[in-house]
Amino acid sequence: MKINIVAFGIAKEIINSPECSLEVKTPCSVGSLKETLMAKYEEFQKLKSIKFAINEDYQEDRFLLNEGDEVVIIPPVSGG
Amino acid sequence: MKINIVAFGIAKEIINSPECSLEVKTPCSVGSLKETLMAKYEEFQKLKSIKFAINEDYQEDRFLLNEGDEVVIIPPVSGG
Amino acid sequence: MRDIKILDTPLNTQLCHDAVEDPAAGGIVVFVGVVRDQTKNRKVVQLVFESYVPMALKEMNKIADLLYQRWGILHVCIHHRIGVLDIGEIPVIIAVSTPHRQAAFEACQYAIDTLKETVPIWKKEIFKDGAVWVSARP
Amino acid sequence: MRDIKILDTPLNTQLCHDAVEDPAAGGIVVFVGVVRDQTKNRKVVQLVFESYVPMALKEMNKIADLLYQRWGILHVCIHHRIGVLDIGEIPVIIAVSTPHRQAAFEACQYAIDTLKETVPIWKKEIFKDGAVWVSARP
Repeated sequence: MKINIVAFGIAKEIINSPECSLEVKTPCSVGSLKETLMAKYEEFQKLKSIKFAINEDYQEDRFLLNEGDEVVIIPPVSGG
Repeated sequence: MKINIVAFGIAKEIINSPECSLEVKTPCSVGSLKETLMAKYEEFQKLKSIKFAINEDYQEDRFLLNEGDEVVIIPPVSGG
Repeated sequence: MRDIKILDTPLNTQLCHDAVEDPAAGGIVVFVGVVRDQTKNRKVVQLVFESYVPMALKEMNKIADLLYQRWGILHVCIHHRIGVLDIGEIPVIIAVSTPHRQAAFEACQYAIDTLKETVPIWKKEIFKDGAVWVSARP
Repeated sequence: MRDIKILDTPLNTQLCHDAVEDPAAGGIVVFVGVVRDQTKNRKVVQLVFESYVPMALKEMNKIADLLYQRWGILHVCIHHRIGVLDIGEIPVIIAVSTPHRQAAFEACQYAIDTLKETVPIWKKEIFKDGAVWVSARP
Protein backbone atom coordinates (compact mmCIF):
# COMPACT_ATOMS: atom_id res chain seq x y z
CA MET A 1 0.00 0.00 0.00
CA LYS A 2 0.96 3.62 -0.37
CA ILE A 3 1.56 5.66 2.78
CA ASN A 4 1.49 9.44 2.61
CA ILE A 5 3.84 11.05 5.10
CA VAL A 6 3.89 14.63 6.32
CA ALA A 7 7.10 16.16 7.64
CA PHE A 8 7.92 19.11 9.92
CA GLY A 9 11.05 20.83 11.11
CA ILE A 10 14.30 19.16 10.18
CA ALA A 11 12.39 16.17 8.71
CA LYS A 12 10.95 18.50 6.09
CA GLU A 13 14.47 19.56 5.15
CA ILE A 14 15.74 15.98 5.02
CA ILE A 15 13.06 14.80 2.60
CA ASN A 16 13.27 18.21 0.97
CA SER A 17 9.49 18.53 0.89
CA PRO A 18 6.60 18.97 3.37
CA GLU A 19 5.33 15.53 2.34
CA CYS A 20 6.22 12.36 0.51
CA SER A 21 4.71 8.96 -0.15
CA LEU A 22 6.26 5.54 0.34
CA GLU A 23 5.19 2.19 -1.09
CA VAL A 24 5.23 -0.39 1.74
CA LYS A 25 4.24 -4.04 2.17
CA THR A 26 0.98 -4.80 4.00
CA PRO A 27 0.87 -5.19 6.98
CA CYS A 28 3.25 -2.32 7.76
CA SER A 29 4.15 -1.30 11.29
CA VAL A 30 5.43 2.08 12.37
CA GLY A 31 8.76 0.36 13.03
CA SER A 32 9.13 -0.94 9.49
CA LEU A 33 8.00 2.38 8.05
CA LYS A 34 10.76 3.99 10.07
CA GLU A 35 13.32 1.53 8.66
CA THR A 36 12.16 2.12 5.10
CA LEU A 37 12.38 5.86 5.61
CA MET A 38 15.82 5.73 7.18
CA ALA A 39 17.10 3.58 4.34
CA LYS A 40 15.78 6.02 1.74
CA TYR A 41 16.89 9.19 3.58
CA GLU A 42 20.05 8.39 5.49
CA GLU A 43 20.15 11.80 7.17
CA PHE A 44 17.40 10.59 9.56
CA GLN A 45 19.95 8.26 11.16
CA LYS A 46 21.85 11.32 12.41
CA LEU A 47 18.91 12.70 14.38
CA LYS A 48 18.70 12.39 18.15
CA SER A 49 15.36 10.60 17.81
CA ILE A 50 12.48 10.19 15.42
CA LYS A 51 8.88 9.44 16.33
CA PHE A 52 5.69 8.98 14.38
CA ALA A 53 2.23 10.38 14.93
CA ILE A 54 -0.64 8.43 13.40
CA ASN A 55 -3.87 10.42 13.22
CA GLU A 56 -2.52 13.00 15.67
CA ASP A 57 -1.25 10.60 18.36
CA TYR A 58 2.23 9.24 19.03
CA GLN A 59 2.42 5.52 18.21
CA GLU A 60 5.01 2.88 19.05
CA ASP A 61 6.99 0.78 16.55
CA ARG A 62 4.56 -2.16 16.81
CA PHE A 63 1.53 -0.10 15.78
CA LEU A 64 0.10 -1.22 12.40
CA LEU A 65 -0.72 1.31 9.72
CA ASN A 66 -3.94 1.41 7.73
CA GLU A 67 -4.28 2.88 4.28
CA GLY A 68 -5.45 6.49 4.61
CA ASP A 69 -3.85 7.06 8.06
CA GLU A 70 -2.46 10.54 8.64
CA VAL A 71 1.22 9.76 9.18
CA VAL A 72 3.54 12.48 10.44
CA ILE A 73 7.29 12.27 11.12
CA ILE A 74 8.07 13.90 14.48
CA PRO A 75 11.74 14.84 14.82
CA PRO A 76 12.90 16.01 18.29
CA VAL A 77 10.49 18.71 19.43
CA SER A 78 11.73 22.07 20.74
CA GLY A 79 8.73 24.20 21.61
CA GLY A 80 8.53 26.65 24.49
CA MET B 1 15.04 54.48 80.76
CA LYS B 2 11.88 54.94 78.76
CA ILE B 3 11.36 52.81 75.65
CA ASN B 4 8.85 53.87 73.03
CA ILE B 5 7.23 50.93 71.29
CA VAL B 6 5.29 50.88 68.03
CA ALA B 7 2.72 48.18 67.38
CA PHE B 8 1.15 46.72 64.24
CA GLY B 9 -1.56 44.18 63.48
CA ILE B 10 -2.90 42.30 66.46
CA ALA B 11 -0.26 43.90 68.72
CA LYS B 12 -1.89 47.27 68.09
CA GLU B 13 -5.22 45.83 69.22
CA ILE B 14 -3.71 44.23 72.31
CA ILE B 15 -2.13 47.44 73.58
CA ASN B 16 -5.17 49.28 72.20
CA SER B 17 -2.95 51.90 70.57
CA PRO B 18 -0.44 52.18 67.72
CA GLU B 19 2.26 52.94 70.30
CA CYS B 20 3.06 52.89 73.99
CA SER B 21 6.02 53.56 76.22
CA LEU B 22 7.48 51.38 78.95
CA GLU B 23 9.82 52.29 81.79
CA VAL B 24 12.58 49.66 81.95
CA LYS B 25 15.81 49.16 83.92
CA THR B 26 19.10 49.86 82.18
CA PRO B 27 20.58 47.73 80.63
CA CYS B 28 17.46 46.28 79.02
CA SER B 29 17.56 43.42 76.54
CA VAL B 30 14.92 42.59 73.97
CA GLY B 31 14.17 39.51 76.05
CA SER B 32 13.44 41.46 79.22
CA LEU B 33 11.41 44.02 77.28
CA LYS B 34 9.32 41.11 75.97
CA GLU B 35 8.79 39.83 79.52
CA THR B 36 7.77 43.27 80.77
CA LEU B 37 5.35 43.66 77.90
CA MET B 38 3.84 40.20 78.36
CA ALA B 39 3.34 40.86 82.04
CA LYS B 40 1.58 44.14 81.37
CA TYR B 41 -0.52 42.87 78.44
CA GLU B 42 -1.31 39.21 79.07
CA GLU B 43 -2.96 38.78 75.68
CA PHE B 44 0.51 38.64 74.09
CA GLN B 45 1.04 35.26 75.76
CA LYS B 46 -1.71 33.83 73.57
CA LEU B 47 0.04 34.72 70.30
CA LYS B 48 1.82 32.12 68.22
CA SER B 49 5.00 34.17 68.43
CA ILE B 50 6.22 37.68 69.05
CA LYS B 51 9.36 39.24 67.68
CA PHE B 52 10.98 42.64 67.95
CA ALA B 53 12.49 44.90 65.35
CA ILE B 54 15.05 47.42 66.54
CA ASN B 55 15.73 50.18 64.00
CA GLU B 56 14.10 48.14 61.23
CA ASP B 57 15.91 44.83 61.83
CA TYR B 58 14.84 41.74 63.71
CA GLN B 59 16.84 41.30 66.92
CA GLU B 60 17.25 38.36 69.27
CA ASP B 61 16.39 38.31 72.99
CA ARG B 62 20.00 39.04 74.02
CA PHE B 63 20.20 42.29 72.03
CA LEU B 64 20.55 45.35 74.28
CA LEU B 65 18.37 48.40 73.78
CA ASN B 66 19.60 51.97 73.66
CA GLU B 67 17.52 54.99 74.52
CA GLY B 68 16.03 56.37 71.32
CA ASP B 69 15.94 53.02 69.47
CA GLU B 70 12.96 52.51 67.18
CA VAL B 71 11.33 49.48 68.81
CA VAL B 72 8.52 47.69 67.00
CA ILE B 73 6.52 44.66 68.14
CA ILE B 74 6.24 42.16 65.30
CA PRO B 75 3.40 39.70 65.81
CA PRO B 76 3.22 36.74 63.36
CA VAL B 77 3.40 38.19 59.86
CA SER B 78 0.90 37.24 57.17
CA GLY B 79 1.72 39.11 54.02
CA GLY B 80 1.32 37.78 50.52
CA MET C 1 17.30 45.78 38.16
CA ARG C 2 15.07 45.47 41.18
CA ASP C 3 11.66 47.07 41.50
CA ILE C 4 10.44 46.69 45.08
CA LYS C 5 7.40 48.60 46.22
CA ILE C 6 4.60 48.72 48.75
CA LEU C 7 1.57 50.35 47.18
CA ASP C 8 -1.90 51.36 48.30
CA THR C 9 -3.29 51.17 44.76
CA PRO C 10 -4.22 48.12 42.62
CA LEU C 11 -1.27 46.00 41.43
CA ASN C 12 -0.70 45.23 37.76
CA THR C 13 0.62 41.91 36.49
CA GLN C 14 1.75 43.23 33.11
CA LEU C 15 3.73 46.02 34.75
CA CYS C 16 5.64 43.55 36.96
CA HIS C 17 6.27 41.29 33.98
CA ASP C 18 7.62 44.19 31.94
CA ALA C 19 9.87 45.30 34.80
CA VAL C 20 11.94 42.10 34.55
CA GLU C 21 12.22 41.78 30.76
CA ASP C 22 15.74 41.42 29.40
CA PRO C 23 17.33 40.27 26.12
CA ALA C 24 19.31 37.69 28.11
CA ALA C 25 16.20 36.28 29.84
CA GLY C 26 15.02 32.87 28.73
CA GLY C 27 12.24 32.61 31.28
CA ILE C 28 10.08 34.85 33.40
CA VAL C 29 8.03 33.45 36.26
CA VAL C 30 5.34 35.61 37.79
CA PHE C 31 3.55 34.74 41.01
CA VAL C 32 0.30 36.56 41.63
CA GLY C 33 -1.35 36.23 45.03
CA VAL C 34 -5.10 36.67 44.96
CA VAL C 35 -7.62 37.32 47.74
CA ARG C 36 -9.67 34.13 48.02
CA ASP C 37 -13.36 34.13 48.82
CA GLN C 38 -12.91 31.71 51.70
CA THR C 39 -10.50 30.49 54.34
CA LYS C 40 -10.99 27.21 56.20
CA ASN C 41 -14.50 27.05 54.69
CA ARG C 42 -15.46 30.42 56.15
CA LYS C 43 -16.58 33.06 53.67
CA VAL C 44 -14.24 36.06 53.47
CA VAL C 45 -15.73 39.47 52.66
CA GLN C 46 -12.59 41.61 52.50
CA LEU C 47 -8.96 41.64 53.55
CA VAL C 48 -7.08 44.48 55.21
CA PHE C 49 -3.29 44.61 54.89
CA GLU C 50 -1.08 46.82 56.98
CA SER C 51 2.68 47.06 57.00
CA TYR C 52 5.63 48.47 58.86
CA VAL C 53 6.67 49.93 55.54
CA PRO C 54 10.37 50.92 55.90
CA MET C 55 11.27 47.58 57.45
CA ALA C 56 9.10 45.66 54.98
CA LEU C 57 11.00 47.26 52.10
CA LYS C 58 14.28 46.41 53.82
CA GLU C 59 13.25 42.75 54.23
CA MET C 60 12.00 42.57 50.64
CA ASN C 61 15.38 43.89 49.52
CA LYS C 62 17.11 41.19 51.57
CA ILE C 63 15.07 38.61 49.68
CA ALA C 64 16.10 40.22 46.38
CA ASP C 65 19.78 40.15 47.45
CA LEU C 66 19.50 36.43 48.04
CA LEU C 67 17.85 35.78 44.66
CA TYR C 68 20.79 37.45 42.92
CA GLN C 69 23.35 35.55 44.98
CA ARG C 70 21.80 32.11 44.99
CA TRP C 71 20.08 31.92 41.59
CA GLY C 72 21.94 34.51 39.53
CA ILE C 73 18.67 36.10 38.49
CA LEU C 74 18.61 38.96 36.01
CA HIS C 75 15.82 41.05 37.53
CA VAL C 76 13.20 40.92 40.24
CA CYS C 77 10.02 42.87 40.85
CA ILE C 78 8.13 42.59 44.14
CA HIS C 79 4.99 44.67 44.59
CA HIS C 80 2.88 44.32 47.72
CA ARG C 81 -0.36 46.14 48.28
CA ILE C 82 -1.70 47.47 51.56
CA GLY C 83 -5.13 48.74 52.56
CA VAL C 84 -8.55 47.21 52.01
CA LEU C 85 -8.81 44.52 49.31
CA ASP C 86 -11.89 42.86 47.88
CA ILE C 87 -12.15 39.21 46.76
CA GLY C 88 -10.18 38.64 43.57
CA GLU C 89 -7.89 41.61 44.14
CA ILE C 90 -4.14 41.16 44.20
CA PRO C 91 -2.12 41.62 47.42
CA VAL C 92 1.23 40.58 45.96
CA ILE C 93 3.06 40.07 42.67
CA ILE C 94 6.58 38.68 42.34
CA ALA C 95 8.23 38.51 38.93
CA VAL C 96 11.68 37.03 38.32
CA SER C 97 13.67 36.70 35.12
CA THR C 98 16.59 34.33 34.59
CA PRO C 99 18.59 32.98 31.64
CA HIS C 100 17.08 29.49 32.21
CA ARG C 101 13.58 28.76 33.44
CA GLN C 102 14.29 26.35 36.30
CA ALA C 103 16.04 29.07 38.29
CA ALA C 104 13.13 31.45 37.74
CA PHE C 105 10.64 28.96 39.22
CA GLU C 106 12.87 28.23 42.21
CA ALA C 107 13.73 31.87 42.90
CA CYS C 108 10.13 33.05 42.58
CA GLN C 109 8.86 30.36 44.92
CA TYR C 110 11.61 31.07 47.42
CA ALA C 111 10.72 34.76 47.31
CA ILE C 112 7.03 34.31 48.08
CA ASP C 113 7.71 31.65 50.74
CA THR C 114 10.23 33.92 52.46
CA LEU C 115 8.11 37.03 52.09
CA LYS C 116 5.35 35.26 54.01
CA GLU C 117 7.79 34.42 56.81
CA THR C 118 9.88 37.53 57.26
CA VAL C 119 8.30 40.65 55.78
CA PRO C 120 6.37 42.73 58.35
CA ILE C 121 2.98 42.82 56.67
CA TRP C 122 -0.19 41.76 58.43
CA LYS C 123 -3.47 40.59 57.00
CA LYS C 124 -6.83 40.82 58.70
CA GLU C 125 -9.63 38.68 57.32
CA ILE C 126 -13.00 40.36 57.50
CA PHE C 127 -15.96 37.99 57.75
CA LYS C 128 -19.64 38.90 57.86
CA ASP C 129 -19.61 38.40 61.62
CA GLY C 130 -16.11 39.28 62.73
CA ALA C 131 -12.47 39.71 61.83
CA VAL C 132 -9.23 37.83 62.48
CA TRP C 133 -5.55 38.78 62.22
CA VAL C 134 -4.21 35.87 60.19
CA SER C 135 -1.59 33.53 61.75
CA ALA C 136 -1.57 35.40 65.06
CA ARG C 137 -3.09 32.63 67.18
CA PRO C 138 -1.68 29.10 67.47
CA MET D 1 -11.75 26.70 32.18
CA ARG D 2 -8.95 25.98 29.77
CA ASP D 3 -7.70 28.40 27.15
CA ILE D 4 -5.30 26.58 24.83
CA LYS D 5 -4.19 28.23 21.64
CA ILE D 6 -1.50 28.31 18.99
CA LEU D 7 -1.22 31.81 17.60
CA ASP D 8 0.76 33.55 14.90
CA THR D 9 0.43 36.95 16.58
CA PRO D 10 2.23 38.36 19.67
CA LEU D 11 1.30 36.77 22.99
CA ASN D 12 0.04 38.80 25.92
CA THR D 13 0.92 38.07 29.55
CA GLN D 14 -1.96 40.04 31.04
CA LEU D 15 -4.47 38.20 28.85
CA CYS D 16 -3.21 34.79 30.02
CA HIS D 17 -3.25 35.96 33.63
CA ASP D 18 -6.82 37.19 33.30
CA ALA D 19 -7.92 33.93 31.68
CA VAL D 20 -7.23 31.98 34.89
CA GLU D 21 -8.64 34.41 37.45
CA ASP D 22 -11.18 32.95 39.86
CA PRO D 23 -12.69 33.97 43.22
CA ALA D 24 -11.50 30.64 44.65
CA ALA D 25 -7.91 31.13 43.43
CA GLY D 26 -5.30 31.91 46.06
CA GLY D 27 -2.39 31.90 43.67
CA ILE D 28 -1.66 32.33 40.00
CA VAL D 29 1.68 31.33 38.52
CA VAL D 30 2.56 32.54 35.05
CA PHE D 31 5.52 31.23 33.09
CA VAL D 32 6.65 33.38 30.17
CA GLY D 33 9.21 31.97 27.77
CA VAL D 34 11.30 34.61 26.07
CA VAL D 35 13.55 34.47 23.01
CA ARG D 36 17.11 34.87 24.32
CA ASP D 37 19.78 36.74 22.43
CA GLN D 38 22.17 33.82 22.61
CA THR D 39 22.45 30.07 22.86
CA LYS D 40 25.65 28.30 23.86
CA ASN D 41 27.42 31.65 23.53
CA ARG D 42 26.35 32.04 19.91
CA LYS D 43 24.40 35.18 19.06
CA VAL D 44 20.82 34.46 17.97
CA VAL D 45 19.19 36.81 15.46
CA GLN D 46 15.70 35.35 15.22
CA LEU D 47 13.74 32.21 15.98
CA VAL D 48 11.28 30.46 13.71
CA PHE D 49 8.64 28.21 15.25
CA GLU D 50 6.54 25.79 13.30
CA SER D 51 3.98 23.31 14.56
CA TYR D 52 1.84 20.36 13.60
CA VAL D 53 -1.06 22.39 14.91
CA PRO D 54 -3.95 19.94 15.43
CA MET D 55 -1.72 17.44 17.23
CA ALA D 56 0.01 20.18 19.21
CA LEU D 57 -3.37 21.35 20.50
CA LYS D 58 -4.26 17.75 21.36
CA GLU D 59 -1.01 17.29 23.30
CA MET D 60 -1.45 20.62 25.08
CA ASN D 61 -4.92 19.48 26.10
CA LYS D 62 -3.46 16.23 27.48
CA ILE D 63 -1.14 18.35 29.64
CA ALA D 64 -4.13 20.37 30.84
CA ASP D 65 -6.05 17.15 31.68
CA LEU D 66 -3.17 16.05 33.85
CA LEU D 67 -2.96 19.38 35.67
CA TYR D 68 -6.62 19.07 36.64
CA GLN D 69 -6.22 15.46 37.76
CA ARG D 70 -2.93 15.68 39.61
CA TRP D 71 -3.01 19.19 41.10
CA GLY D 72 -6.71 20.03 41.16
CA ILE D 73 -6.05 23.30 39.41
CA LEU D 74 -8.87 25.78 38.81
CA HIS D 75 -7.89 27.04 35.36
CA VAL D 76 -5.08 26.83 32.85
CA CYS D 77 -4.10 28.96 29.88
CA ILE D 78 -1.44 27.82 27.40
CA HIS D 79 -0.63 30.06 24.47
CA HIS D 80 2.15 29.14 22.05
CA ARG D 81 3.23 31.31 19.20
CA ILE D 82 4.46 30.19 15.79
CA GLY D 83 6.19 32.06 12.97
CA VAL D 84 9.20 34.34 13.09
CA LEU D 85 10.12 35.81 16.51
CA ASP D 86 12.68 38.47 17.34
CA ILE D 87 14.85 38.60 20.49
CA GLY D 88 12.74 39.43 23.53
CA GLU D 89 9.51 38.20 21.97
CA ILE D 90 7.42 35.56 23.70
CA PRO D 91 7.04 32.05 22.24
CA VAL D 92 5.01 30.62 25.12
CA ILE D 93 2.93 31.62 28.12
CA ILE D 94 1.47 29.20 30.65
CA ALA D 95 -0.80 30.49 33.43
CA VAL D 96 -2.25 28.29 36.15
CA SER D 97 -4.54 29.16 39.04
CA THR D 98 -5.04 27.04 42.15
CA PRO D 99 -6.56 27.50 45.61
CA HIS D 100 -3.07 27.29 47.18
CA ARG D 101 0.14 28.56 45.64
CA GLN D 102 2.38 25.50 45.93
CA ALA D 103 0.21 23.56 43.49
CA ALA D 104 0.29 26.44 41.00
CA PHE D 105 4.10 26.45 40.97
CA GLU D 106 4.31 22.68 40.56
CA ALA D 107 1.60 22.46 37.90
CA CYS D 108 3.00 25.35 35.87
CA GLN D 109 6.50 23.91 35.92
CA TYR D 110 5.22 20.46 34.99
CA ALA D 111 3.29 22.00 32.10
CA ILE D 112 6.26 23.80 30.55
CA ASP D 113 8.61 20.83 31.13
CA THR D 114 6.14 18.45 29.45
CA LEU D 115 5.29 20.86 26.64
CA LYS D 116 8.97 20.91 25.71
CA GLU D 117 9.02 17.10 25.58
CA THR D 118 5.77 16.13 23.91
CA VAL D 119 4.15 18.96 21.97
CA PRO D 120 5.00 18.89 18.24
CA ILE D 121 6.47 22.34 17.87
CA TRP D 122 9.89 22.96 16.36
CA LYS D 123 12.22 25.87 16.80
CA LYS D 124 14.88 26.94 14.32
CA GLU D 125 17.59 29.28 15.59
CA ILE D 126 18.70 31.79 13.00
CA PHE D 127 22.28 33.01 13.39
CA LYS D 128 24.08 35.58 11.29
CA ASP D 129 25.82 32.78 9.42
CA GLY D 130 23.40 29.89 9.46
CA ALA D 131 20.41 28.19 11.09
CA VAL D 132 19.83 25.14 13.27
CA TRP D 133 16.74 23.11 14.18
CA VAL D 134 17.04 22.97 17.96
CA SER D 135 17.50 19.58 19.69
CA ALA D 136 17.50 17.66 16.41
CA ARG D 137 21.12 16.51 16.52
CA PRO D 138 22.68 14.53 19.38
